[in-house]
Amino acid sequence: MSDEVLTAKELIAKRAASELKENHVVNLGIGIPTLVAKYVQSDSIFFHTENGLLGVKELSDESEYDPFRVNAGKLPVGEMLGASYFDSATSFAMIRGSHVDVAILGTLQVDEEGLIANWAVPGKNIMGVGGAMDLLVGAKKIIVTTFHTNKSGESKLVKKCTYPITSIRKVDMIITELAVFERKNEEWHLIEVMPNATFQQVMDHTEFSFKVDESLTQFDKGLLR
Amino acid sequence: MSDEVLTAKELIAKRAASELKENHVVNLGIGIPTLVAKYVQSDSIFFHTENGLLGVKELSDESEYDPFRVNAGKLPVGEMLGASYFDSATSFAMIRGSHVDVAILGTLQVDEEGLIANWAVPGKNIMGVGGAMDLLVGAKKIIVTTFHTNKSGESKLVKKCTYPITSIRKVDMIITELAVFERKNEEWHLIEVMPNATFQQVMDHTEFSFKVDESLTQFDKGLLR
Amino acid sequence: MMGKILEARKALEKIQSGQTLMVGGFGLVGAPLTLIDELTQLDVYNLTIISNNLGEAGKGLGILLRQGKIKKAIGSYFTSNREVGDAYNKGEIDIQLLPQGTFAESIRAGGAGLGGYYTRTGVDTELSKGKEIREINGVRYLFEPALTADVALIKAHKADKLGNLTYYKTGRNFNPIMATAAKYVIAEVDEIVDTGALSPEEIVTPHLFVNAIVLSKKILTKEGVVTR
Amino acid sequence: MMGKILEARKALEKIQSGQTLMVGGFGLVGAPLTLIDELTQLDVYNLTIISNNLGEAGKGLGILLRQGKIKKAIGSYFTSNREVGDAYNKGEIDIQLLPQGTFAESIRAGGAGLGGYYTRTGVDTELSKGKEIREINGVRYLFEPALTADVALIKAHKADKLGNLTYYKTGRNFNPIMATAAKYVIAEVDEIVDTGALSPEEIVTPHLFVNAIVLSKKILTKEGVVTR
Repeated sequence: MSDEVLTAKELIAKRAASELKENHVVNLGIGIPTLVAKYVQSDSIFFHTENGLLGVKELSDESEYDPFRVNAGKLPVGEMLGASYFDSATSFAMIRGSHVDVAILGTLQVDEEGLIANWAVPGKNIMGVGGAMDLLVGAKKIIVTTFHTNKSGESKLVKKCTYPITSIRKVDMIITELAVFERKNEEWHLIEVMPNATFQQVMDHTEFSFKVDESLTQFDKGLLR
Repeated sequence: MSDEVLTAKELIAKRAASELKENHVVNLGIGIPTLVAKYVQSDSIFFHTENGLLGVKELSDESEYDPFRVNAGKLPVGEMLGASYFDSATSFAMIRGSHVDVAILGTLQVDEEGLIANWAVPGKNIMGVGGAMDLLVGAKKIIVTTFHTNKSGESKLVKKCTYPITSIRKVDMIITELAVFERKNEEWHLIEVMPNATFQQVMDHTEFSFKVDESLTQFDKGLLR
Repeated sequence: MMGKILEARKALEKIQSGQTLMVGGFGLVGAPLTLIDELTQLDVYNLTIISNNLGEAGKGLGILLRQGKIKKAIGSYFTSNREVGDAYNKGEIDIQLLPQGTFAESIRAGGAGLGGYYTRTGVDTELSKGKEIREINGVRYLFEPALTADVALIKAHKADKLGNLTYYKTGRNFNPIMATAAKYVIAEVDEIVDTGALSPEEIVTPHLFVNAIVLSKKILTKEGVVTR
Repeated sequence: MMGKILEARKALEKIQSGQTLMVGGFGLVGAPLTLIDELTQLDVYNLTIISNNLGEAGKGLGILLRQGKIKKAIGSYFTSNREVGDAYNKGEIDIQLLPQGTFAESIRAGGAGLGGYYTRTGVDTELSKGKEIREINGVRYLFEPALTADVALIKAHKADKLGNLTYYKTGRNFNPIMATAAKYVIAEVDEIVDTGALSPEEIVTPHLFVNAIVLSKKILTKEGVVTR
């Protein structure tokens, strides 16, 4: 890593990356989740993209670029040793059949019950859903990575989703630029305050109720770089 | 072909082979149907076996034998140029999805309505069904090849199946050592008397009612060799 | 056996107004660009298009949309072409939006001769409205019917002369399943090889699914889409 | 990453009495002979076996039947072992007979996270008794639930060290679908190659489906089954 200070997005992605374990098969959503791959060093964490590739890696240089090798966000990617290609039905069979360990997704809202809304905005035409609903029902663990608030400064961690929910399946973890929440016994637990954030900021910008974990830690400032 | 006179089984198989057209994909059942391949010269008729091979051919010699290449009857087979292998779900997707043009099947009974019973005998345990039911619903055309009578001399071409039927789908053609019947307008039509058989024999050994086709022909004796 | 190798225009002659077409591709990747280009030049209307997306504004299938040839679109991500929403608002086209996994699975089901299936995806969301929900072993599932088409336009990498196909990288996507689910399947390919040149184990789409083979003229390269 | 390569006995430690096992193979072809052999030596009972057939009398899974370890068998062709019928008549085992296409499709559905599906196969036959029939677009279909298992024993040709698999000729059969439908999947293989030795396009079963790799000791050859 360079000496440059991470942006908020990068910080979130880096924290999410630290959740991944050896042999995990991981699907990354569009946006902040896509950045997670950058912070994974292990060659035994395997990235799956629903358009039909297991073993996605970051492009190491321009020469590796192949227009026929993209991720779900249609961005060019590389392939690691041991990668494989398959059709979309097989790819979603992997997802729905619970063969993907972790999905890291962005969201518009996440609520007290653990539901997320990340595919549609009320009042607008619903013109796209992509793989979000399938990932929600199928992945063993769902980590939501998002800014804590939207562009208007409103909390995205709401009492109850006002946007259409993506699934009735509850998510397991939320990572924002301010905090990390984990879902335990049907409740949100604040387990970490992110570096450069304060507990007060988390309180001020979180709409849903949560418990504060006994082991609450301020994340190591080293994460910033 | 040799100068040897064909057995009844071979005669039936040879007549069935003459129904196959260029580019047909054909699935052969166990027993007499398996012999059909022997009488097909074209390299653009493609044999499908439900255990996962398109492009079955007769073994040309012992050196071609591979214990990992068998047909649905578990007999060793060869593969033609352009053959492909696939799993059982894909293979039956081909069958149910109507991608197989012709299935040639043996039977215990075939009745006036066009239904066949070829998988179970009443009073005995039903312990096997294999792919018969799938072929019946899926193949575009079903040709039944069978002896006209069973070992007790009873007609297998019955008024109504007394054995459990294989499917509610009606078959299209029956080829026996005595005759060829074609199904038209929901009725059986006798279209050919086989060489060395007589019309009277067909009448005597057929239990179901049938029409006699105006163009009824005695098949060329040349077929016998 | 050269019978399946055709010019694009000839292969597309099968297509008639009112038909349902499947078109492969995830964005430009794995899309049959030559066939789509030719399709926009045909006088056919009232088409139902089954495709993950409808190109971009005025590009690919987006041209067909502008031409008013599309009656209905079934897919999972039309957001890539803002004109789809506009056409929908004007009542010009009907839209059926499916989760991408459901979209893929329904096509596979159609090709496999199934009537429909039960998936957990979408249960109790906006996309399950009006659909049957059934509990199986204590879990709620949504009924989804199979999808089939009259014609499929797909993109493969290599074809042999019989029509056996292989694919290249993420260009595979919806193409192999669409190849199974239409009455007439036209495969656009980068290269046509002799029968026997593809190993029997590497063939992804066996030839019984393929009716016509067309050599690609418009191809996706590092420099974008080029005509060769 | 040598973690998945295990001795047969070690890999089979996961299996417990009362579990449901899938076992690949069409007769001897594509059957995991080494794993089956080892399975007959385990002290596990009340197993439900999902396999196209139950070997032959006193051979393969037929040994397990004689040992009284099988509570229930789900498959399509038990006729190859006459002792299956005998055991059923004595009330020793329960049998669920499915058309072979339904058997395969139910396993695929299980692996794909579906609850069940509708097929035309078997409608209004002895095998549809007690099953739901539903009309979809004027055609009668039978509901069939998905099948899943605790452990799958499969046979592949080559595995790389991550567990990516390829198959050999008609030895493929039920193996790739069973690999998707069990919580723990043990693949017996002829050869283990370095990761990267299999092309990304030729891999049939991606490694995420495979938990353990075992090198074959009992193999099917021209001379029959031999121990190497």
